[in-house]
Amino acid sequence: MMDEKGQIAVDFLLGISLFLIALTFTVQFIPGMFMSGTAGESSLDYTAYRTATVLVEDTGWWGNSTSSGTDWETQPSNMMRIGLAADDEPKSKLTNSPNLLSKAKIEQFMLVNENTLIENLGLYNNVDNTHFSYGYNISINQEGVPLVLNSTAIMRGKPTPLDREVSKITRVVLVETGTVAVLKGSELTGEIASEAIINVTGPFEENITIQIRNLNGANHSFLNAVVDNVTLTPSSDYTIYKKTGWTDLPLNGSLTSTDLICLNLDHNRFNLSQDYKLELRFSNVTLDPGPPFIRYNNHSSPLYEPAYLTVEVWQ
Amino acid sequence: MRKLSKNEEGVSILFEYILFSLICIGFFMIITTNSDDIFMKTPNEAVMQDEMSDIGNMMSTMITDMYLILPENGYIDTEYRIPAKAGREEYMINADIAYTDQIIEVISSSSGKKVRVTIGGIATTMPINGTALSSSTNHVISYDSRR
Amino acid sequence: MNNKAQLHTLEGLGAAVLMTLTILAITQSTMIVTPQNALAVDVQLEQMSSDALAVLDIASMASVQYNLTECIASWDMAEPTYPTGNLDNLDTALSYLLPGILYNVDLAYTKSGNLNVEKVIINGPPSTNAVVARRYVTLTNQTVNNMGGGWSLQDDELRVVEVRMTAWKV
Amino acid sequence: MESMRKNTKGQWIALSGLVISLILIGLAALANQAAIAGYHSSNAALEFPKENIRELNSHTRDNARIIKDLSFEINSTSNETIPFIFEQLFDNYSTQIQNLYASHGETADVSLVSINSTNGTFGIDDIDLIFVNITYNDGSTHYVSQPEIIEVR
Repeated sequence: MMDEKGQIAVDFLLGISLFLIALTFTVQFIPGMFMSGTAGESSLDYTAYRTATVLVEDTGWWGNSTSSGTDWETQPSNMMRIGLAADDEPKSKLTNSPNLLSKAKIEQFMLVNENTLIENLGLYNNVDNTHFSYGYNISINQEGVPLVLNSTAIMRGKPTPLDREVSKITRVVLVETGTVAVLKGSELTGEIASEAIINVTGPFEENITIQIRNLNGANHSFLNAVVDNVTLTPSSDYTIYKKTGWTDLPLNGSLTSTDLICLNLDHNRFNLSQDYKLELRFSNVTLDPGPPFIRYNNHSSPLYEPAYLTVEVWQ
Repeated sequence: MRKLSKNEEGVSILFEYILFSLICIGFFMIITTNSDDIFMKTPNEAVMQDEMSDIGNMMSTMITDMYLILPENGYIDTEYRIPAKAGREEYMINADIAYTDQIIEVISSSSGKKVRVTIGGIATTMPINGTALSSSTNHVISYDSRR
Repeated sequence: MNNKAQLHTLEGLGAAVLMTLTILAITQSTMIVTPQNALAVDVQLEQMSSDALAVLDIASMASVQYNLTECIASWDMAEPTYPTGNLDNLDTALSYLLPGILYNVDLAYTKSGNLNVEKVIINGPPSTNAVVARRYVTLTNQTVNNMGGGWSLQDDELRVVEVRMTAWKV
Repeated sequence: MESMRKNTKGQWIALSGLVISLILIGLAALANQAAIAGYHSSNAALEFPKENIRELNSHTRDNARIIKDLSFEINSTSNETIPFIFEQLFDNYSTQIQNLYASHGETADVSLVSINSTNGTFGIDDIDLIFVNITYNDGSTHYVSQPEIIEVR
């Protein structure tokens, strides 16, 4: 065994077999490499798209053996389909207001049982007759923060995982966040010329907004607001701003006649089931004498604010 | 004998050949027996899974979209194009089970491979039915309020 | 000492390690294996832009200062010069709803049987995967006068204007 | 170790390992290309003209109300009847819509069927329902609503 040449064959053999073993594994890996990921995720994209579409554009539907309608939020036990679009005609299946979301429907949506929700929105995969629920997160956001309705943040599902591919779709919507009365300057009346009186009947779940357009005057300004002879504190009881485009600009008192003045009043000030007398004090404004005074509740309509509905789905 | 045992070259070369051939034969045996699986079936399976779930999703998305704009009195029909083959096989789209299961099924006729797609809660309020074969030329989804 | 003995073994080992590492790198890296579905991005963009127009169209007075019809009615019929567009009301409303998205807006309408297409908001040349969203508004002389626009319609005339928005991601 | 450094022959085992690794990376890149270029069928779902049809429908609804208001305004200064003015304005609207849709290759048609009123007269509070036929065709999708009933009160 003095000659060491023999070793070369063994060495070469070892090398080549290592190489071949690695190659076999590699070849076996190739198809798996292409399979992973692609199939599942494209289907998730469309699941997210469908879920968002149904929520934003459909009114939902309920039905039992005798009756049916789109106002499923009043009939949660007979609910057949979930949709958030507002509808003023609950008997007809067709909605004419996609992108307009109803507050009552959103609130009921927060209460729907988890399994029913997954079943109804089709947020599951059916593999060999076994259901696999997808992970999901549905939220309505305003300026990046979940919208709060009736002191509940509108967000369902689990927090988005960071380690997984997530299919996400965002829709621009208008959400009913409370009520608003749009009043013209000429409609306002008061006992004193510069003091508008508005009767408000409580209670309210959300803050109430009063919007005044075309308030005429020269060098006029807003002084303060009074409820039943109690002067309200700015920023805690109410905020006053003017509307430009979608955004609210702070108002520092003085007004021009083209301003769209908005007054957002805290609903806790009107939390009893009774009449409240709201006085809005201005300076240099001449209003028609009353009574009659304007009643907020007769002029109020739902207030819709822009928001983003986001649906995220993952495996 | 002394001479023979002194020179080991012949043995080492013989051994080298034998071992080397054995390893190579082993390797090629593994590759040949698995080649159909590795190079044909698995990629085809992957492609089919992809395409079939894609097609199922297209159907489901189209039905959802269409449902949302249905006329109260009238009809709507839309043509769609689907590839004639998924992978190397023809397939059938089956919506007949939609009423009970809220699902659209894409089945390959030759291998029996099935992909199912949910359709987002519409089936419970509107009966959806029909089947489509990938090999036929015209594909239409239609709705008529008077039917 | 003859070192040759290990040489081929080391080579084989090196090759094996190299291949295994490549496989690992490819399967582990999500960037290569799971590509961003370009189509899904398009769907999102198309949805957002038609949503924005729809929301602006259906918004009531309490939600936005001027809705789509009012914005269009206020147009003074003047050709904008890049980069300053016209219709600031529309521009601010849209840019509020569509953060991170650029858009051009064209108005198309028929006047005495001819189709006119005018640019009103220009934000630069659209990128290759831009999408188009459309919405229609009807103007009457009253809506135009309320907003002080330059459409100069007859009292008994109504004009349908197509608001054509080309949107793309920055 | 000295001999190892001196040995500059082939090293083809390691080399083939490198070559195979490179091929693999190329294949993976190719697979990505394919994944992006694919999904022709999903594209069809995108091309479904949902927004166009809905907009045709909802804009016609809005427009019926605008036309109603406008025709009463015109009626106060002319001696034409309300239904006549309404019909003329609606025809005018229909032509404009046809032209606008035709400019992007779609056929859209809205035509007035009838104006319904609760008691046969055409006062501002009497007209309640407008029947309109709406058709839309973009080559692959055909939509017909006849009649579309529009509440204008």
